[in-house]
Amino acid sequence: MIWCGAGILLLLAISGFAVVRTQDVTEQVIALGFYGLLTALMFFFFQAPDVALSQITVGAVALPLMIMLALSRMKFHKATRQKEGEHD
Amino acid sequence: MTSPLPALPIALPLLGAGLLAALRKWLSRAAADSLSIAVAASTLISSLLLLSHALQHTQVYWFGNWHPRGSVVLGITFVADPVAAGLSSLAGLLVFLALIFSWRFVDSGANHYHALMLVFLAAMDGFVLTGDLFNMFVFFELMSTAAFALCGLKTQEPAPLQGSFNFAVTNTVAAFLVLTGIALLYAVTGALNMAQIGLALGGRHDPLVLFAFTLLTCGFFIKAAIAPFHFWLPDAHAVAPTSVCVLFSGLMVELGLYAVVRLKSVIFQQTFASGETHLRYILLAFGGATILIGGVMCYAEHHLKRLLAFSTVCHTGLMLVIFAIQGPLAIAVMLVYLVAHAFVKSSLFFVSGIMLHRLRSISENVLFGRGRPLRWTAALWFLGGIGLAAGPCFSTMLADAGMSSASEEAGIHGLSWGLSWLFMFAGVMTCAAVFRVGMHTFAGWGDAPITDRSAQVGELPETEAEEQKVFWYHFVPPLVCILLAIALTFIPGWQYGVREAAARVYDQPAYLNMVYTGHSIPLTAPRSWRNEIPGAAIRGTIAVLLALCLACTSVFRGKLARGLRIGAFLEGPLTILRAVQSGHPGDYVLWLTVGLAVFGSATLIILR
Amino acid sequence: MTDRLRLAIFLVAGPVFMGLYCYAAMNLPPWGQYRGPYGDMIAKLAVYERHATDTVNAINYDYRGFDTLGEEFILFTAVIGVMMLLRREKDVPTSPAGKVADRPPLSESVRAVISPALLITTIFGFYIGLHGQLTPGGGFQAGVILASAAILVYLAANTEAFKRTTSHVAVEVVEAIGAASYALIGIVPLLIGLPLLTNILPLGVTGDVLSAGNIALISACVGVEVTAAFLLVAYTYLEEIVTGEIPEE
Amino acid sequence: MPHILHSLPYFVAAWLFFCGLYGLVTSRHLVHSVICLAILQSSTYVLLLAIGYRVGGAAPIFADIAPGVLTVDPVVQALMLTDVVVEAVVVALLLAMVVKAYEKSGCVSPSELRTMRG
Repeated sequence: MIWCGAGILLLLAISGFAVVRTQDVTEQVIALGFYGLLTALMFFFFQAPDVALSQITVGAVALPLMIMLALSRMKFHKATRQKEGEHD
Repeated sequence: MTSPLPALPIALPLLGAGLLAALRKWLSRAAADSLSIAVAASTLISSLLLLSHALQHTQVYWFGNWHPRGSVVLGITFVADPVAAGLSSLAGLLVFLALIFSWRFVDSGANHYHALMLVFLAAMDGFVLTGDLFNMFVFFELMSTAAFALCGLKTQEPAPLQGSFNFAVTNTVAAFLVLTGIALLYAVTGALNMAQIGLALGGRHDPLVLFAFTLLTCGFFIKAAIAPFHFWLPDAHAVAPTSVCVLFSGLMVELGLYAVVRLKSVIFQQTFASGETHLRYILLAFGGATILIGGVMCYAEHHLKRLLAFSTVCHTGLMLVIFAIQGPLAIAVMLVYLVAHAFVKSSLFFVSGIMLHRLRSISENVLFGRGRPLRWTAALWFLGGIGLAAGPCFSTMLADAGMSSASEEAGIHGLSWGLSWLFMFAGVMTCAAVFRVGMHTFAGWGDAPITDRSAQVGELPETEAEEQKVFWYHFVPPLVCILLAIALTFIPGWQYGVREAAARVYDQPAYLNMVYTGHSIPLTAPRSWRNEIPGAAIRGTIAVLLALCLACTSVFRGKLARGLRIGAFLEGPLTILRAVQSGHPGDYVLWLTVGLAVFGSATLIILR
Repeated sequence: MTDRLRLAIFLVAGPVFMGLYCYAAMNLPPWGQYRGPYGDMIAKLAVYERHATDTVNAINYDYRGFDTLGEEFILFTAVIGVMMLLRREKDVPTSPAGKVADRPPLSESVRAVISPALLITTIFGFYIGLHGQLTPGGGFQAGVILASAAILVYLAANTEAFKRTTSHVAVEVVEAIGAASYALIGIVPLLIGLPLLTNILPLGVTGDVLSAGNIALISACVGVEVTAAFLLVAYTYLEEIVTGEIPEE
Repeated sequence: MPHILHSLPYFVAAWLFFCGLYGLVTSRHLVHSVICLAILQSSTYVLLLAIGYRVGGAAPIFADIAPGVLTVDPVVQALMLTDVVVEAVVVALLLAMVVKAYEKSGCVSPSELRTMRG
């Protein structure tokens, strides 16, 4: 049982590094979502259901979503600017 | 029946902030201004009432009525001793003055500004009053969040976003360092209340406790802008609106040091009982480096707010050096300096805000000779400069006097001279920079100012272009600050009161007793530094004169022989120091890591 | 500083810091041997004293409720900060950008799934919110879930509906009131001479939905605030895309 | 608990802290920096969770277990809940700064955004 927990921790350590090393931001957001889920799993496993629930909602859903929204706003801005440039 | 006073400095501004945010769309600018000023004023009054109670008897307040069971503390407590209540009053006063200054003046960011200022006030109050470590973290984070937002108020240009991004990244790392430190202490003591942690730790000084000390101290050093954690501060100050700069430099930065003082006294007092000398040298090294970097960079800057920001770096370094002496008297001296510096620096920032408003620029180069008609502004500016140099009559001078008494009391008389030199260096460099700007701007003397890259960041004026008038109430806040800085020297109760308050902070058993039983132990106030005051006044005068000379070697560099152009040389490229202040968040985090590694290894190796 | 130099210095200082961390951590009590006393004391007391079976929420909303008050205001402040940073500046005129990326392309089948998903999410959110004092959950989690429901609306490509739910000033007012009412609940006990945030409501029967005094009430305030806060953040980011207007250069 | 696992979660926490710092130092994209900060934050989750864990302890929710049963520490869980909120909040605020900076200057790289130096 405890080895299983240790496994989750090691997986977390590896995927944390992977998230940091990912250079492309869109890929990184997806990796972050996965990382958030893994953290939530760890919380469940170590008897912290309250935190797990908020981690699922925040870490795996709200946070990546927020970053996606920010990225899409930036993309939208760029696209519109380019379009305006073509008109002129 | 519990007196509600300790809760009010937090509850009132938070409620006010909620109200202001809810009514944002419907309130006119003037209404929002008046409402926020009213809330700040009532907060100030409740803080002052709390202070008057605390002077008699430290107020211990248990939220949710959860008193400790035996030695286990269940809830969160506020411990309003005179120092905490006094700092909360200072916060109230500065926010009140800043709001008066920004009356229909500074761009309010669609009326979001007022709610943020009130939250900032509540956070500072909570941070100083709390007796619970995790609660301190919560208020630290609340303070930071409000500060990040206030820093980015002027979104019209990219520079504010650079400044606030760097500020936010470094200070968020600071928050996590602090949280890690709290978690480590919780792991070994099973407590979050500072008194209980102090009790449980006893004299333990294994690597774990020392590392927790490193994390907490470095985390708060980041907020206090101690080198090499200081890089965010000039960037943040350069871009924040004037009234916000006042709060940053006047109090927020110093609260980082306050936290270190509090933690050292309550939690780690016994830990360092045997290693006090070693700790002293570590802190002196960091503080001394901060003074040198801050002082030199302050003189080398040509962007007014960055210049004042580096002077803040220099002076917080000085406060750390004073604290490093250790002992109740050193804490008293540090507090005297903290309060005096808060008033002097706030006044200078207010004046720079008036200059930005009237002259539409903040770069020394552009301002050259344009301030001739502004006589009142000039007078306040030069007075502020004298205050920085601890000139006679200013209460900064008292700290110089106290410092030699403190080092004598701590038994390090040999260091006393060195410390005096550091004090004078900090005063001369910052005062000279202020004088130089003053001579250039208000008198238009000498050659055109030298300039540098960051001074060319055209800070857009914070106010509407049409009305460049200033009203009398814009002069009230700087005038009040300068007058208070002078008046404190002559209020007889002030010096005694601070010494007694510092003794209460320093005495760990008395603090623990207070939290658990609510009874205070009578303490003897540390000895007076009255005999040292004449010497300090002389040194202050010399510092002001030296600063004047240094400023002149810059201003009149054309008329001087090459070898005498010291000021101009100091203003010059200074390639390495400027390259380090790169504006790159990665660099800042890098230096932060280096600082952590150095401080951590030094603490662990020397104190083991 | 070049990237390479920066990395080089970091690869010296960083491992030193990590080494210190690990060295210090070896002095911690071994993993899995929590020693108390704080947590054990509260685990023992919360059920009797507070009639709350979820001790985590008893700590969050009562024993250490003052922390949560600060936490709510952190959220409140950050939302103000986001709205302020991304506000439209007064004098800058906006131009309609046209239909650039107005609606994410979604197939009919996905849209068909989303309506029931929305219903389930909302019900789940309320359930989580109301049982905070008994089982895992509480206002915060509920708030995030309810706000995600609104994002689902956007995903269903119904931008008009999203605009109606979020752009309204009401959400902003509700958010501020949610935060302020937590402070107000805290202040009421002051009037009868008790400290801030003291529970003055009846505790009820342990295990009942309407038990545990003010925990449920505070949890509800938090829920309202969090829902509104996340909606505001989402809307602020989406404002340009939803309205299709961006400020001219 | 096997001996080699005694300090494992603490090492993982230290490693994640290091990873976060590493990411911040080497980052070439501001959004990337923000995500690294979130990783750095998660180090505190691991640490807090490990500190409050008790082998064989139940979750501290007495809805379905009898009072008096040995549980893991509820206090750290309450602290972590605060921590989660802080994380979300900081990310939201930092992202807003990044978005605004991009709209004003058109760049997302930390080395291009520098208008102030020296």
